[in-house]
Amino acid sequence: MKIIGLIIVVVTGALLIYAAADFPAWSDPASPASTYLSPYFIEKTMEETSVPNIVTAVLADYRGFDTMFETTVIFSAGVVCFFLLRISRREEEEPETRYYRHVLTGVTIQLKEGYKIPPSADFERIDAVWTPPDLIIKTGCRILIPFIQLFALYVIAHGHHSPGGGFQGGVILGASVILFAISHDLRTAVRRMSEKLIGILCAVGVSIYAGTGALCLLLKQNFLDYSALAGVLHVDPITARSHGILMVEIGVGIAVLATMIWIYNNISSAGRYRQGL
Amino acid sequence: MTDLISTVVAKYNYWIYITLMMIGLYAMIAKNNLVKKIVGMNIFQTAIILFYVSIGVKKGATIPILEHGHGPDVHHVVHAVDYINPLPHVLMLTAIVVGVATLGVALALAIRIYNNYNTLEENEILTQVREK
Amino acid sequence: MDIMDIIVLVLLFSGLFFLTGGAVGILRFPDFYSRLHPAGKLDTLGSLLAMTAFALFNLHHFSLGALLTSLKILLIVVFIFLASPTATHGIVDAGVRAGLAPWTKGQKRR
Amino acid sequence: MSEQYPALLVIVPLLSALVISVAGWVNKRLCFPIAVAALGVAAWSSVGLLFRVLDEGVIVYKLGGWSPPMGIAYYIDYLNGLVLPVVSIVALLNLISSKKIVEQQFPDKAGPFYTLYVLMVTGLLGIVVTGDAFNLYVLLEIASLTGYGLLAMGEERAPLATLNYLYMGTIGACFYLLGIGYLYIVTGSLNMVDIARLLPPLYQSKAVLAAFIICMVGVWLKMAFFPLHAWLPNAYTYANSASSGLIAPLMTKVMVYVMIRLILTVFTPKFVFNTLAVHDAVVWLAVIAIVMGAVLALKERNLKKMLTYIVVAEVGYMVGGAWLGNRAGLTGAVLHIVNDALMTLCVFLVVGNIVYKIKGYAFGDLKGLFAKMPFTMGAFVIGALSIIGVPPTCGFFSKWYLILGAIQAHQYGFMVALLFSSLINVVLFFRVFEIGFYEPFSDHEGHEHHPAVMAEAPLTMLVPLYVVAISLILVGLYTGDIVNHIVQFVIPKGFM
Repeated sequence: MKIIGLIIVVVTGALLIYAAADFPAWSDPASPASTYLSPYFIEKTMEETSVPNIVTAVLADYRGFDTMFETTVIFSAGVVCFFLLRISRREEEEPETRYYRHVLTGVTIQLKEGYKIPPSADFERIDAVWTPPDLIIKTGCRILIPFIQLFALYVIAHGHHSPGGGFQGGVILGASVILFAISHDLRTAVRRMSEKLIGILCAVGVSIYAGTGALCLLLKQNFLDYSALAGVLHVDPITARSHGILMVEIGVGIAVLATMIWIYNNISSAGRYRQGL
Repeated sequence: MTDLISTVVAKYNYWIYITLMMIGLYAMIAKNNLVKKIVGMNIFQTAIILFYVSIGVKKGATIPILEHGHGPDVHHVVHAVDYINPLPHVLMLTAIVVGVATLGVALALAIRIYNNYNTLEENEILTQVREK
Repeated sequence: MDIMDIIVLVLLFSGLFFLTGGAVGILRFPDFYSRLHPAGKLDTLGSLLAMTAFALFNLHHFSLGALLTSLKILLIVVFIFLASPTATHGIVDAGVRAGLAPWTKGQKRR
Repeated sequence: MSEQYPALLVIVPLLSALVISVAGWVNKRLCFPIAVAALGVAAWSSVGLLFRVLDEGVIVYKLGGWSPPMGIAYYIDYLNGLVLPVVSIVALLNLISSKKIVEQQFPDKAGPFYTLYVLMVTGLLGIVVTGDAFNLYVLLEIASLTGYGLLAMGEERAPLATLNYLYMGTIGACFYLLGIGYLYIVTGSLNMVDIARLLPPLYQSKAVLAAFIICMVGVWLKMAFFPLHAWLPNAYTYANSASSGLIAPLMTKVMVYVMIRLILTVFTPKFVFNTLAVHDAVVWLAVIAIVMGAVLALKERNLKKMLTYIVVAEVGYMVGGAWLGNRAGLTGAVLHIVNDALMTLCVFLVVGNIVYKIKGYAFGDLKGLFAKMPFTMGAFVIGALSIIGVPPTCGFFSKWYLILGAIQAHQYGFMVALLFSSLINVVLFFRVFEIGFYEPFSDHEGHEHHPAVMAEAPLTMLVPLYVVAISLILVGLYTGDIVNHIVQFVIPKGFM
């Protein structure tokens, strides 16, 4: 296998190097890629969409259709992880000994199969291998998480004016929740943000994007033509495009946030929703 | 000779991406461990991202965020030569997301395989399959 | 070369010195826990010093914008000061929980 | 409303997939009807589009109102006008049939299953309808990712087979992306029609040559063209029958469509057949693909795996036909996309029914099946005859065009390979018939032979099967009309 691999690699590499002979040199301002479409985007974006960040404008407006499917790719990855890994409730809830912890005293209670304690603030359900979360990590994360989330919201909201947008902000937001799950344990994290909520948020995020596009369709314009929203938002068509971009960015942010957590939850626990693989 | 060297230097971004890509491809073909193959796959995808992003660079240009004042009266004249090509960045945002999604699915599959066979070495799995 | 430049240079080079020491330590130490020791301590201190140097260097031409930028850099410093030791501690904690025994004298490098 | 059909075709399944995923958390029983309704709308609008194309010619739909090449546009011409209804109808029929399989195999995961199913169809429809090279890549990844998820849900070996598919599929998709990058670097455009407009001065460029080779290798990887087919048989065999019934007929065919689209629209036949002139070599590769597919199928003692090797051979038919470089060959290839999607669906639905009832698909499990499941096996006979190429089933006509093309292009090797693989198919299928008809039924456990009791698959699985089986004959009978009204307009002017 190693020799075959080497041969394939050498042949492919030779082909690529051969082709690179006809490429423009690096950072050549006169290359076709820099002179054909990009001047249009650079010079017209501000007039046509009133968004100073050209990447955001191209991402969410000129090529907004790509981005919608990009969000769908993330969404489908989340669904695939859930579909493949999640152990169905029937298999999981077979008679097993349950462990609870009395939060105030820290006493652990072991219950024989079939018994359970109704959900209350005094008791939390824990895994058999549960150990108390480390104090330093818990405190450190507790200090950091609010700032991380604030920053994430800033990144989403300022996608028009600075590097950022829905994907980046959504990932940071998701990372903050994952940090919480790491610093405490998965059960606590899932209790704060249930599986059902995450699953629905994923779909809601993508629906905000696709729904904005479909709204334009209903307003007698082409799909994703945000200028159709001008009448609804009471602004001129160009500002409407800017607002439309913000709407879809929020949708992207929600979808990415939820999917990141969903993928983490499923992969880190192999679908058992308990601690550890 | 100097010609060749200047060509090589002027296009160094392509050589870097080709090298990275071939490392990834080789890892995907020749490695035995399934997770190492996934790592190779990621290197492979990242090489393509590097390639695209390097297309966007323009000498003497800055990031494609327009300088702008506040209010409707402020207008700046925008010259295309001052800003780098935004399109590759847009495309690569998509490709990065696709890469992350693929990585997630691949890891999920690897976990399923590990649960079934208790190993991630491909030859060990194949022996187990043959024994059954 | 005024006094500011000298302070910046001293800070920067001491930062780089600690970062290099951290890198050497990660390579040279014998096991998981001891390798995290330079990674946690020296990298934090090194980046703190280097970042402070950047913040000072940025104040060379004093203006409100430069001051804001320097404050942002100092915020990063605070963030690293919090996050880096916590992360290292977390990794060590995970190692202990997973049952990895620390290296003792006479054993092979791991 | 009809001017919005191109958008509806993709948007309705996408939105429904999201609704299904929410419904999976609220009420699982809602998932299936929503999925059927979504694919029904998609099928309706794709047929509507086909008729609009027949009336008006090429339809351009600008997404976001931006005109190409700035924005993304859909181009619907005769080629994808023909492929779209096939994709949506095949997906719809298999969906109806999959209800019972899902209830039997993973009832808890009906929500995510139907979500992924509908998303995959969205991706496939999007690939076929789009006119933007990069948009095609994104949709390709949607179809692939959901496909990995669907295929991995099966027997114990399914995840490993799917992971191998994932490696290969990712290399394929990345190669395609890289090829598009090469085209972008020399032309600066991503729109297919625009690239074709900008390319002619660059025909001698090494970058365009490399772009073409890389794109083709990527697409061949995805469609399992012979030396690159290794992932396909295992991935399809060990998957659950609901998924393999969707992916086996559609994924490879859609990739063949992409190949033909790249040849016809992006790189233009002038470059491929005149400047490059490697088509003879590719046809010979196709010959090897057909022969090897047939021979490897002969080796298998397992119905589903045998069918997957037939899929590999069929890919060889289509690639060979497209690369013959003449009118009859291309007609045969396009026609074979339609026919092969239906034929493969037919036989894989049969396998689904058999697995549903017998829980096995090795040759040993098929004993006495004609007595036990007469209707299923009746449809199997029709599907098998069509794959063999017996008139009046549709398989005969596309093969006829392919052979005609081979003779016109003086590619006698390809003609011989086609005839050889037909002969092998006869052997393959009559062996199955023999086991099913003559050997008495026996249980897995006991060896006592008792008279077979009729235990037919439920009606929701039989009805789609018979719709396909009858359509095999109908498409065969109306081949002349399809060729005269649709396929002949696919072929660009100046083609022999």
